[in-house]
Formats: sequence, C-alpha cells, structure tokens
Amino acid sequence: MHIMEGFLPAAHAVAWSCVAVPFVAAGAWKLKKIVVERPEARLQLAAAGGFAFVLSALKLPSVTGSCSHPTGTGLGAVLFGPSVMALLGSIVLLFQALLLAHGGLTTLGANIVSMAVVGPWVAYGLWRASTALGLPMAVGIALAATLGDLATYVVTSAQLALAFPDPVSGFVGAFGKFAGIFALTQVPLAIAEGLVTVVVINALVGRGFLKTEGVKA
Amino acid sequence: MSLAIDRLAQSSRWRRRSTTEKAVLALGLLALALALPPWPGAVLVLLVTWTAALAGARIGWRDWLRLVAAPLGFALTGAAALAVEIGPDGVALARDGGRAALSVILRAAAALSCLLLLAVTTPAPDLVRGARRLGLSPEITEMALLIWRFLFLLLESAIAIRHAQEARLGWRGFRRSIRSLGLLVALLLPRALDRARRLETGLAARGFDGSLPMLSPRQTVSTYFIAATLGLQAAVLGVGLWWS
Amino acid sequence: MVELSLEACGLVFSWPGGGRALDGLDLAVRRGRRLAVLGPNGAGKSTLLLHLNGTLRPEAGEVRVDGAAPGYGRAALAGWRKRVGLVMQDPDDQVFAATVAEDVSFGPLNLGLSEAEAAMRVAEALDALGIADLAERATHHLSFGQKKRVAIAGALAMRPEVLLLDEPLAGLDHRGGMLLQGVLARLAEAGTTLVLTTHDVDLAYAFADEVALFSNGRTLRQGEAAAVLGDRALTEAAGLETPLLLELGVRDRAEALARFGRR
Amino acid sequence: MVELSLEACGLVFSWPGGGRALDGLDLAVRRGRRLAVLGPNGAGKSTLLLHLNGTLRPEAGEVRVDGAAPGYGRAALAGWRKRVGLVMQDPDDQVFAATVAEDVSFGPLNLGLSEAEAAMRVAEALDALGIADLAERATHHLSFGQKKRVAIAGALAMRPEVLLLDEPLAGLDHRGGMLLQGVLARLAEAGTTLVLTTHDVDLAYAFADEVALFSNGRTLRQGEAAAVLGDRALTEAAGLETPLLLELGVRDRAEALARFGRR
Repeated sequence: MHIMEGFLPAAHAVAWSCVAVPFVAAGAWKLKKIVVERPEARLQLAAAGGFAFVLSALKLPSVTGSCSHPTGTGLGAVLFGPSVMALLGSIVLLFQALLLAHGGLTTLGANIVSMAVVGPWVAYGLWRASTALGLPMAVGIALAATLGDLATYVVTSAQLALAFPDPVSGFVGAFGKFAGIFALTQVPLAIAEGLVTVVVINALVGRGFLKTEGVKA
Repeated sequence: MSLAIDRLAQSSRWRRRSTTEKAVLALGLLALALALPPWPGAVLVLLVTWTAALAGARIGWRDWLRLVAAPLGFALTGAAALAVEIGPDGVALARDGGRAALSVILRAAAALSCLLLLAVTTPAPDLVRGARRLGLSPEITEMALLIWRFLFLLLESAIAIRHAQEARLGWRGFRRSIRSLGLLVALLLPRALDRARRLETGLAARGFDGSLPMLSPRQTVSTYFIAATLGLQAAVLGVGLWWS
Repeated sequence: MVELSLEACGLVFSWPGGGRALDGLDLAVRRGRRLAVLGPNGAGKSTLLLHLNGTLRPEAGEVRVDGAAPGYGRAALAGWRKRVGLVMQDPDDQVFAATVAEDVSFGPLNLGLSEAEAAMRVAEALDALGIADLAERATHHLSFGQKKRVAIAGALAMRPEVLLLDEPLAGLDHRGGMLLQGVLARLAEAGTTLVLTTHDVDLAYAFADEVALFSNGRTLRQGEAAAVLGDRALTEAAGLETPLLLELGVRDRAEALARFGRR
Repeated sequence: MVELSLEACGLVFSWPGGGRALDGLDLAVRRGRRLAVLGPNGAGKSTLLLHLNGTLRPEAGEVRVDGAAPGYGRAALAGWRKRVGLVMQDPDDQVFAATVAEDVSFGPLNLGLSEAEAAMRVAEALDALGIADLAERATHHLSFGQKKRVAIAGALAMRPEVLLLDEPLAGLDHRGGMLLQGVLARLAEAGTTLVLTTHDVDLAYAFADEVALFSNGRTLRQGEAAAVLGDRALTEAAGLETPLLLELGVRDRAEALARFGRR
C-alpha cells in the first residue's frame, strides 16, 4: 500500500527518509559485494527488479476499484533475500512513483520502510521459521506472502497515524481509523496474494525451476 | 510496450529541456507545496504546475486529468479517516468539520501535480543520470537503468501472456483469476532470469566486464529558464507566507 | 449472411499515447475458408486479431460474430472466445503450465468441462497436431516448433469455429513450416475457419483461399488470393512483393519445376 | 594462411543436461567474404557462433583467429571480441540502454576509447545502418526492425574485422529485409567479413559467396553457394529445399521474370 505523494507532512517525510537511508545503504553495500564476486549477478538482480515492478503493475483480481496490487514482497524476499531487496525495492518504488504515480518522491522514504524493508523481512522471517518448523512449503509460502503484505499495511497505517494523530484518542485511535479503513481493501488483497504465491511456487516447482529450498540470486 | 506517463514524457514539448531545469522547477515547487500552509500555498502551487504542464509542456488536458485523478482512491480513503474522530462515545465527525482532511487533500494534490509535472516531461532515465552527476554511486544508477530496461521487456511479456490466458478463458471469476495470475508470474520469473542470462552473453560480445559505461547526452542549461523558475518560486513563497 | 462467421466493420484503435493502429478497418471472415491477413510489420495485424476475439475494444466500429456484436460483458466474452480461438505469435507467451497435457487442458477446464471430458479434448487436440507423444513432457524442454504446436493445441482443445493465428510460421524452418502447413490444411478440411496473419506473400499464396491486404491500419483490398496478390500496384503500395510463382504464372513449386526447371 | 581470418576445427560441445550440439564441426571463414551457415532449426548454428567469439568453450577442438588459438584469458577474450563481433538473433538480448546512442556507445567505451572517439564511432555506426535520426530515441519504443539495426550498430561501433550475425533477417518483412541486406552488402564492400546463420535457402543463395551446410552439429559441406545449394541430395539430407531460383537456373528474381515471366 503506497502512501501517495504529498500526503505526509514535511517533517514526517524527512524523518522517514532518514530511517530508510541505512537500509538502502546496506542494500547497496550488499549489492556491491555480490557484484564484485559475480559480475553477472548484476543482470539477474536487475531482472528481478524489473520482475518486481511488473508484479506490482499487475492488478490482483479480488478487489475491484481499489488502487492496490500485489507488492511481490513475499516472493521477492523468499527468492532473493531481504537485504538486497531493500535496494531493489527502493528503485522499483521510485519507478512506480515516476511511471505510475503510485507513491511519491516525498513519501518514498516512508514507503521504502513499509514495503522494501519491513514487508520483506517479515516474509523472510516467517519463511525461515516455517521451514525450520518443518511446515509444508505451500503453507510457509502462503503465510510469508500474506503476513508480509499485512505487515506492510500495518506499518503504513502506523505511519499515517503518527502523522495524523486523532484529536481525541491520539495515535491509538488514529491507527484504529486508518487500519480499519484500509483493512477493507488490504486484508482480502493479502489473502489473494498468499493464494497466488502458492500457485506460483507450485508451478515453479513443477517446471523444475525451484527445488524445495528457495533459490538465491 | 509503454506506460502512459512514459509515452507522454518521451513526446512532451519539454523533452529536450535540460533535466536540471525541469528538476529545479518541479522539485522546488514540491518543496513549497509541502512547506507552505495549504491555503494558499498548495493552491498557488497547483496553479503554477497545471499552467506549466498544460500551457508550457503542452500535455493534453485529458491525459493530464486522468493522471491527476489516478491516486484519488488513496486520497479519499485516507482523508475519510481524518474527517472522523474516535472518542469515548465512539466515532464522530471531526470537530473541525473536516478542515484538516481538506487541507491534506489540497496539499497532496499540489505535491502530486509537481511529481506528475516532472514525470510527464522527463523520462525516468534522465533523472537517474542526473542523480549520477550529483554523486549517486554508479552501481546504483546502473542497476536502476538496467531495471528500467527489464521492466518494459517483462511488462510486454506479461501483457502478452495475459492476453493468451484470456483467449483461453482464464481471468474469469476469482478462482480462475488466482490460478491465471499464479501461472503468469511463474512463467515470467524464469523468463526474467533467462533474459538476464542471454543479455549477459550479448553484452559479453561487446566487452562487458561488469560495469556498464555509456555516453550520456550532454544538455545545456538555460540560465534564463532557471532564473525565471527561481523568481516564480520566490513569488509563490512570498505570497504564501504573506497571506498566512 | 450466415456464411459470414466473423466481421470487422470500420474498426478504429489507437494505443494509449501512441499512433493509430487501426484506422477504419473492414474485414470479412467467411465460414470454412482460409483467410490470410497480409501486410508489412507494424501494419496492425496483431492488433486486429486481438480485436477479433474481444481482447481489445475498438474506439469506433464493431466486430460481429454471426452477424451480431456479441458485446463485452463477461458472459458475452466467454461465449465469443469459445467460438473464436487465438494463437499468438510467440509460443513462449502462451504455454504456461508445467506439462504439455496440463497446458492444453487449461482452456477446456476453464470452459467448465469435467476432468474426464477435458482429458478427451486434450488427447484429441494433441492428436490433431501430431504431438500425442509429447503429452507428459515438460513444456520448458520443448523445441520452438514443438512449443508452437502445443500452443495451437491449447486453442484447438476448446473446439473453436474460427481459429486466429498470428504469424504461425514465423521462426520455423522449411521442415517445421511444411509440417505446420499440413496440420492447418487438415484443420481447414475438418471445417475450422482459419485466419492467419503473415508478411510472407509466398505463404499467403500457397495457403489461403482469400487474402486481405493490409497497410497502415486499413484493408487495401480483400478478395481471392490470386486476384489480390497479382495486383502489382496494390502489393507495392503495401510494401510487399508479388509472389514469384504467381509472376511466373504457376500455382506451385512443382509446376514451376516441371515447366521451367533445368532437370 | 593469411586469408583465413577465423577457423573452427573439430569443435565438440554439449549443453549441460542436453544432447550434443556440436559434433566435430569444421568451418573456415575467409577474409572479406560472405559466408552463410545454413541449416535447420536446432542444428547448432547459434551454438557455433557463440564459439566463434569465445563465449562458449569447446570440449574438444579449437577456434583459431588468424591461424592461432587466442586462448580464453580475460585479455585474450577482449582482443578476440574486438576483432570478431556478434549480433544475436533477438535484439533484446543485446540492446540494454535506455537510449539508442547510449547503447551503441557501450562497445567503444569498453575498448577504452575516449568519449570523443566513442561519440565518433557511434555516429559512424548509426550512419552505416541508416538510423542516425534514432540516436536520442528510447530503445523500448523502437520497432523490431529498428531495434535489430541498433543491435548491429552496437557491434559495428567496435569496428570488428569479422561480424557474426545470427538469423539477421528473421522476423523482418520484405522491406525491412531488403533494407538490411543493403546495409550488409555495403559492410561487405567496405571490407568486413560477414558470417550469417539462416535456415532460409533463398537468403543464403541471394546473399552469400560461400555456404556451409549444417546438420546435427556438423558441417556437411562448405563451398561456393551455387555448388553447395545445387546439390539436391545434400540439401535434402539437411532437411532443406534447393532454392527455386537455382533450380530454375537463374541468379535472381529479375532474371527469372525476364526469362519466364508472364508480362
């Protein structure tokens, strides 16, 4: 869920950008390391970035009239690992703002934190945990994708609540308002994304592209 | 394949203006939209950006309105949350009568117009090159430019796959749609990586060793345009501060 | 009227922000015939096919199926696409399941057929394309020519009345091309109406009953193959050549060799 | 010996997990000539080209440039690819930059040329392909034919002695094909040695001085175009036809029309 251009007050826009910087820088550092070891990985990662953009541009079938779409968070994190996703995700978010007017430049920092940092890490963590627990792969993937999506939406609601606390009930009330309103679109979307991800992983396994372990670029 | 904003940017009357000029104009106004109180700051910014886009860069008004309206869904749902309050007696209309909601919408509309002014006059690669000149590391800018190339290639594939699935009655109802989308994504990912592998071979034939040197087009910056832009922005700033 | 199975009347279409792809285009597809839509690259041939099965919606004009515009509602589109199948140019875009049989069953299952019926349809379609032995093969290990035939089988398994094929022979070598021409000829004999796009005048001459010559989003002329292709001024206007065999006044290669050959 | 600019001797290569792609293949590329490597799909033509510029390394046999095996070290490969350029079949596999001029400048800059020299090379290459007006265009808005020429310009800007082209005319229509043939003819006249792969016997006959007939990873025969293509048993063994013009005993279409034409 992208926060649109100009929706956050200036101070919040700046603050979230500052929060995002270290994660993006770490992603860039990681990228540099990968590229030094394997120069050809650069093209693979770029392809992954393009892929993530396309995923976000494909409308999910569930919620008509909503401006939301799958973030690809779960899949990206499981396939490519979350730290480099922070950088790829940031570039993809920039292009989404410039090409689709999804999100924005002043809200880029906030969107990076929710969609390129928190979402991927949650999805990745759940994926690792479910593998460690020996859950069936489909269950693990569906959980990772769905909850990764939900985590993004929770963070976004919190960001909005921080920016616009309720005059009466403060942050908590505002969080309730934003989370409540956006739940109408985001919860079905997260479930749909979980289901799609399962189809994807099964098809990839069927094509011999994935072993039971995730591939890493 | 292309996206509406990109098409407009490639064919806009300001396509050949230097990135610096367009960035100073749009980003300066963006900063003003955020910094000034929405009334009258955002209104002034809206006035200037719409004039620049419609009269300056000659973007068709239909295209422009469609773009401006796109993020409306988010703006309205978000503002709805601001128009109500949660108190001990439950949900009630905000005591300011929705003034806060209105000013947020106004500010967002102004800021969005600035973003769109930049986006419909300047192809994204120009901005990435600009960022490189400002010192962003080549690893990141090269990655961004490659992603740019891949996203169009993959978008084209995704649309073709979707058309093929529709021809065979996929994408009809929730279950078929989920399955169709899943198969589409599962076909696209290996193709993306396969494209990367073949591009590597293609570039190796031209001496690829890991870095991607390119000759970027030189642009001359019009001091007149910059001066006029800064003057205009100073005026917006002045009026905005004086009024409030 | 009943013999016209598909009709395009004055179609106009522009890609968003781009130029005009179709510019008042007319086309008539007669039942049971083989029609070649012939034109240079970029003339709008693929865009036309996407209109003929309802994927794209024209800005002006309309497409008629059996004399009536089917409409673009969900049920109407499903009925339309059941009758009018589409095979796109790049088989990589349309073979998306893991195995051949699974892929070909995509359409029949979407029609709501039972698994048993769908399996029958799959077997029938694979048979028609001569690839029954590939049924269990993984799709990503197929050669280009095989994948092309799987894509056609996927459309055929829905038993369409009209089959639209975008550049069906592109990328195939001599042997692969002959094989596919044979398959298409058998489909035509079995009663399927065929519409294919191509920029290859020789293919159009060899294969089609009728040719619609296409240029800049319009039909320059539609008529019997020899008449349209024999009009030099017309083919030149479309940026194409007259087929050599037609210029030599013979129907096919064998006749050319018999009349003029060295040996 | 000096006239042989590139040579393949007994190349053997298998794709991992796949069958044998090259099976003791020999080929001789003579300086300043146009060689067509002709064979059906899957015969190993693309795999061969990837050996000729050092992208793939044979399991047995070797590739020689000017009589000596250059080796596969980084510097050796760079020198090799500077002299032997490669244009792949799908231009999307080579065109990577956002604008045409940027893309074409990639090769020259990799050669270590200064920006000014590189800019000159870019202008020269775009000129040679007749696409100087496309320099500032976004690559993703190009038509297929334009993209193809950008890919060739990208290879040409490195001023290779030998240019390898994989199916250069595939997917182009009549006009686009003629245009590109004209460009290649001019390159050949200017002294570039050309090697192209194709499954189109007519193209090979029209364009090449020499033809190497290819089947199942081996050269069936290499020699003057008319001699190789005129051997019916040979072309049939490779799953190809004899060019019609050759069967009719004429060199080109114009001559055929003059001798046998109706009008």
